[in-house]
Amino acid sequence: MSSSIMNVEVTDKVVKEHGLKPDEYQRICDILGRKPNITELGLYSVMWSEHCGYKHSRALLKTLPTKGDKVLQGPGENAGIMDIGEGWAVAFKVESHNHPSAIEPYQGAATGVGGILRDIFTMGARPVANLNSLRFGPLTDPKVKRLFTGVVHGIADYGNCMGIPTVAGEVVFDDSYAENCLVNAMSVGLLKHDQIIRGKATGIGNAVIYIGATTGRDGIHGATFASTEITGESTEKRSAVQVADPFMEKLLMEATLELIHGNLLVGIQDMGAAGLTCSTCEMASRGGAGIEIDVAKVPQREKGMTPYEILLSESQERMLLVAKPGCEQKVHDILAKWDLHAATIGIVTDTGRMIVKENGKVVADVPADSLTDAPLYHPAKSEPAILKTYKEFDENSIPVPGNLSEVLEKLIADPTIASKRWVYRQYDHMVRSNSLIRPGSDAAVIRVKGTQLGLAMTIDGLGSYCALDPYEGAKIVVAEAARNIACSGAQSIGMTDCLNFGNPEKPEVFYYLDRVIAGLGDAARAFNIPITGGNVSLYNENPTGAIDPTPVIGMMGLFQNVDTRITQWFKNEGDSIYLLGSMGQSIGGSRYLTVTHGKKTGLCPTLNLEVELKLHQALKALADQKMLQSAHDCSDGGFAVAVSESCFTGTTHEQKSLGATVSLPGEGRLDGRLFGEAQSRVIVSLKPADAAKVEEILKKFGVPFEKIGTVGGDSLTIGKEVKVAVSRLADLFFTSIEKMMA
Amino acid sequence: MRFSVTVFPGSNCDHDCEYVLRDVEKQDVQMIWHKDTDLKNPDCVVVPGGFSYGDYLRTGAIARFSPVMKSVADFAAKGGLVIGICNGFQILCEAGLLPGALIRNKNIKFLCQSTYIRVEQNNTPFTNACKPNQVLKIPIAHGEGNYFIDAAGLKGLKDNNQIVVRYCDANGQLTPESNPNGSLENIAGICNVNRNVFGLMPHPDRSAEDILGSHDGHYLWQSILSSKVGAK
Amino acid sequence: MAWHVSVYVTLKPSVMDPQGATVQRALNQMGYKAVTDVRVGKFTELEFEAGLSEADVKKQADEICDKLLANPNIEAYRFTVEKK
Amino acid sequence: MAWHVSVYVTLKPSVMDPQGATVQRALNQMGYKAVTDVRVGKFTELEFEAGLSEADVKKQADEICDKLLANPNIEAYRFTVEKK
Ligand SMILES: Nc1ncnc2c1ncn2[C@@H]1O[C@H](COP(=O)(O)OP(=O)(O)O)[C@@H](O)[C@H]1O
Ligand SMILES: [Mg+2]
Repeated sequence: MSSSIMNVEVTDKVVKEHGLKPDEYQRICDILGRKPNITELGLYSVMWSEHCGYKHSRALLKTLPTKGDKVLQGPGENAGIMDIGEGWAVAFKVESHNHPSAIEPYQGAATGVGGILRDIFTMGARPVANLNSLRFGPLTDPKVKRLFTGVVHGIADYGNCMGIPTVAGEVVFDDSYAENCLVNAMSVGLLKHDQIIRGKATGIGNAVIYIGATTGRDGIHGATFASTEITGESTEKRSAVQVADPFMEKLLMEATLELIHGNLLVGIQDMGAAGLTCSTCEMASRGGAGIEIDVAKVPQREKGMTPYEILLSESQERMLLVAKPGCEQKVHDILAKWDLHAATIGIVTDTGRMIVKENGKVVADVPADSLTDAPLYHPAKSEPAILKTYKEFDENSIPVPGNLSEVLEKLIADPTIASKRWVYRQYDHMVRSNSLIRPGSDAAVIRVKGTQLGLAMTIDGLGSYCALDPYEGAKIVVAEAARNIACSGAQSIGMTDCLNFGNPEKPEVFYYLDRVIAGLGDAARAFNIPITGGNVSLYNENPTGAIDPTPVIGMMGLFQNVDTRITQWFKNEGDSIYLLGSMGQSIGGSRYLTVTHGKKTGLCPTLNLEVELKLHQALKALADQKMLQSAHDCSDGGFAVAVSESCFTGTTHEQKSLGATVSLPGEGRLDGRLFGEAQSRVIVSLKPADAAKVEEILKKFGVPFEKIGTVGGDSLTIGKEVKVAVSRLADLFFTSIEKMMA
Repeated sequence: MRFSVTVFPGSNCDHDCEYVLRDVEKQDVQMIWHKDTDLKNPDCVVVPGGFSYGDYLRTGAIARFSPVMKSVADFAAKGGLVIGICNGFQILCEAGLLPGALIRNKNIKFLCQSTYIRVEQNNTPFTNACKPNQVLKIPIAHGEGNYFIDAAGLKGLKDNNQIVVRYCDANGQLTPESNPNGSLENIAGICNVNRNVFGLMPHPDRSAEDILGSHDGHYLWQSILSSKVGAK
Repeated sequence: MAWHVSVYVTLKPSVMDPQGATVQRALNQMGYKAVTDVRVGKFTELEFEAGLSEADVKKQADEICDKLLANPNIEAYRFTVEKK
Repeated sequence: MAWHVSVYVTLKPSVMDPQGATVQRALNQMGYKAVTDVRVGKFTELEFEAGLSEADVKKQADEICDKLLANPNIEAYRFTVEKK
C-alpha cells in the first residue's frame, strides 16, 4: 500500500473492497453526516467486520447465561474473571486463530497464543496455564502433517518462551477440516480481586500511552481477512502474516503486570485484531469518553506509513493504556527498565469522539461508540436437508465385526483417540511448578501456591455430533467438558466458548449456529455454569463446503482442597472397577462408525441434563471423601476405549500399565455396547474396602452403577469379546501419532 | 544460606527457583536484575532456566553479556558456588564458565518429560548429599540440551572428574534410549575444574516436592546447603 | 566430487525480524553503536550426488527452497551451485 | 550509503547437526534422493554507519562474530563487507 492511499477517493469499488455492504456504507454516512474519508472508511471496515463486530452472532450470544455468584467480570472485556476464594480470582478466555494458521501454521498459531495471553494479562492477571484445541484433516495427508507440525511448534515456542505451561488440549483429525484447520487457544490467569483492571479510558486529560513493539505494515486488514472465506485470492493477502515475538511479549507481560499491580493505570487494552483502531475506540466507548491520538507519535518500524496503515496495522505485542494523573513518568520509567518502547500518543477527552491526527492535522473524526456498535443482523435460517438422511440411517445396515479386539486396537491407534504425547511433550507443561495433573488425564490441575486451592481445566470441542444434531451436540460438548472436570474431582465454576462455523450468511450454516447456541445455553443453565466470554470464528469454509459446526468449550473447575484431585488411570492391582451411568447400544455418530465403517451419520447420542448433573455431583462427593482411585469418562470410542485408557498412565513423566478384567454390561449390539458413545458414563476404580461407602453415595445421588471388574494382570479382558495384551494396547496408543509423524 | 537468583529478560524459571529455595528449602533468597552488578553477598548464585533474550540467535548467547554476568564470573573465580539450570547451564557455557556447548536436541524438538540421571560424582558441593551412582528422577524441558564438547575437551572432563550427572534409565543404566536429547556420552550436567560451578539441563527446581511427582531435586539443594565451600 | 549448493534464506524486507532486532539492541548495548540494522537469516548447505547435471541440481534446489527451506509467505531465498 | 556486512556461521564439521539431518531425511522422503548431506547454519546481515572506515568495519565485524554471532566451541564464521 503506497502513501498515496491518503488521497484515495472513496468510491463504491473501494467500499466493496473494504468488505462493507452498500447499506452499511450508507449508515456510516448517516452517522458522520458526510462521506467518510479513506482513513475513516478503514476504521469502520475493521470494526464492523464479523471478527470485531459480531454482526451475525451478537443477537444469539445475548441468550447465553453469563451471571453467577462468582462472576466478577462477564463478557465484554478482554477476558472473564471469576472469584475462587481467599481473595483470589481466575481470568480465562479462548480465542480462535484459524485463518492465520491455515495460511502460515507456525506464525499463525504462535500469534494466536500471544493474542490470548495479552487478553489475560491485560486484565491484571498473571497467566498460569495455556490450553489449545486443534482440528485438522486426516493425518495421512502430507499437507496435514506439515500444518500439524507447524501449529504445534508455534504454540510450543510461544508458550515455552513466555514461561507459561501448556497443560491441556485436544486434537481431532477429520475430513471436515481438511481445508480449514481450527486453532483455538485458551489461557488462564490468576489475580487478586483488587488487581482487576479493565479496558476503559476515563479521566479527561489523562495520558494515552502506547507500549510494546513498534508498528509495521504487517497484518493490515487481518480482522477483515478473518471474516471472509478462504479462496484462491487470499493467497495474495499473504503479506498479512504477522511474525510472533514471544520474547517481546514476555517483557510486555512483566512490564504490564508491574504497572497494574503498582496501581498506575486507569485502564489498559491489548492491540489485537484491528490494532490501534480497536483498542482506541473500545477504550473510549467503554469509558463513555472520547479519545484523541496523533499517529505521528506512534513508534514505527517502517518509513512513510500512512495514518490508515498505522491505525489498521495488526503488529503484535503492543498495548494501549491510560495512566492515572501524575503517574505518566512512573509508567515511562518502568517501561525503560524493561527496554520497551513507550510513547504518549494522546489524551482522554469528553467529546465522545475518536479523533486521529497526524502531526496535529485531523485525519479522522468519528463518534467512538459508533465503531463499537456494528450493525446487527438476523440472518435467515433453514434446516439443512441432510439432517433428515442422518435420522433415517439404519444401524442394522452395519454388520457387527467378528473380531472386536481388532476393532479396539484400530480405535486406540486412531490419531483422534490415540495419545497426544507427541504434541504435549513439545510443550513445557511444568514451568511455574504448579502443574499437579499434567497433560494425559481428563483435566489438568494446577495449584494456587500459598493456599489449598486448585484449578482444574479442560478444553473440548465437538463437530461430529453437532453436524448430525446441533442442539444435542452442543449440550454434549458442555456436558463432556464438565464431566472431565468432575472426573478430576473439581467443581465446574465457569466456561468460555469458541464457536467455529462456516459462512453465517448461508441459511443452513446459520441454522446450525442458532441451534448450537441454544444447546450451549440450556446446558449451561442446567449445570449452573456461567459463560464468561468467548469468541466466534465464522466463514470457516472453502469452495468445497463448510467445516462441521464446531463449538469448543474451555471449562474451569475449582478445588477447595487440591489434595482431592483424581487422575484417570488405574492405580493398584486388586482395585474394584465400577461403571457409573447406563450402557447404550447405539453406534450413531460414533468415532467407531467413522473409523471402522467410514461413515459419519446416524443419530448422535442424546443427553439428559439432569442425569448428567447428578453424575457430576456424585463424583464431586466421592472425590471430596477421597473414595476414588481413578475416574475417567467415556467419550470417543466409548466404553472399551475408556477402560483401555484407564489401563495406562499416560504422562510424559510416568509410563506404567495395569491390566484389567471387566464384564461387558448392557444388552443389544456388541459393537454398540463396546464402542457406542452413550453419554453420562464414567469408569472409576476404588479400593474394595471403600465399596460400601461409594455405593451408598451413588445411591444417594441416584446415579446408576455396576461393579464390572478388577484391576490386575497383563491384559485387558472385556467379557468374552475382547482380550488384548495391555502392553500392545499401550504401544499402539502412545506411538501411533509418533509413527505417523516420523 | 543466602541465595541470589539472577533474572535476565526472558528468564522464566526465576520464580520456580525462588519458590523452591524460599518456601520448600526455607532459605534466604534474593532476585538480582541482570542490569545490576551487586550480587548482594550470596553463598550461592543460581542462574535459572527460561529463554533469556528469547534464546534468539543461540541459547544464552546474549545473556552472557548482561552486566550481572561479570559479577557472577568474579564470584565464581573467588570460589563462590554457582549453579546454572537449563538456560542457566547454557549461559554458563556461553560465558566460558563451563566448557562445551548445548546444541539442538537430536530430534530437533522441545522435550518436556521426566528423566533419570545418575550421580557420577558426589564429591562436588552440588551432589555431596547423594550416594555414589544414585539415580535421581528429575524432569527436563528444553529444545537445546544436546551437550557437545570436542575430543580434547571430553578428555579434560574425564581426567578431572567433571562429568557430574548422566542420563540413565530407572535402573541407572546408561542406555541410548535414556538419553533424551542426544548428549555426548549421556552427559546431563558438568562442573568446572574447581568444582564450584555446576550446570545441568534437568530441573531440580521443579522436582523438590512429592506433589510435583518427584522430590529428588531436593538432594541437590540439600547438597548445596550442607556444603562447606564458600566464596571469599 | 559432488554438487555443493549454498542457500541463503532471508526474511522479506517488510517482515518483522524479532531476532535481528534483539541482536541489534544487544550489540548497541555492548558498545557497537555504529550497527544500525541486523537481519538474521538461514544459510543452508546441500550436497547433491555428482551424477546429476547442473540444470538438474538447479531445478531440484529451487524446488527444495520453495517447498521446504524457505517459507514463501515471509521469506525470500537465493542459492549458488558449485562443483566441489 | 552504508556498510553492509554478510556473516556466514556454520557448525564445525565435527559437530553433529540435528537440524541438517532432519532436513536431509525430509528431503529424501520427499523424493530428493540425490541429496546426500545437509548442514544448517546462519546468515546474518549487519548494517554499519557509512562514516566508519572499511578497516574499522572489518575489525568490529570480526569482534562481533567472535563474541556474539558464533560460538567458537562449535561454530566457524566468515564475512564479507560491501558498501551499498
Ligand atoms: N493439543 C494438546 N495440548 C496439550 N494437551 C493435549 C493436547 N491434545 C490432547 N492433550 C491432552 O491429552 C489428554 C487426552 O485428550 P482428549 O482425548 O481430548 O481427552 P478427553 O477426551 O478426556 O477430553 C488430555 O489430558 C489432554 O489435555
Ligand atoms: Mg475425558
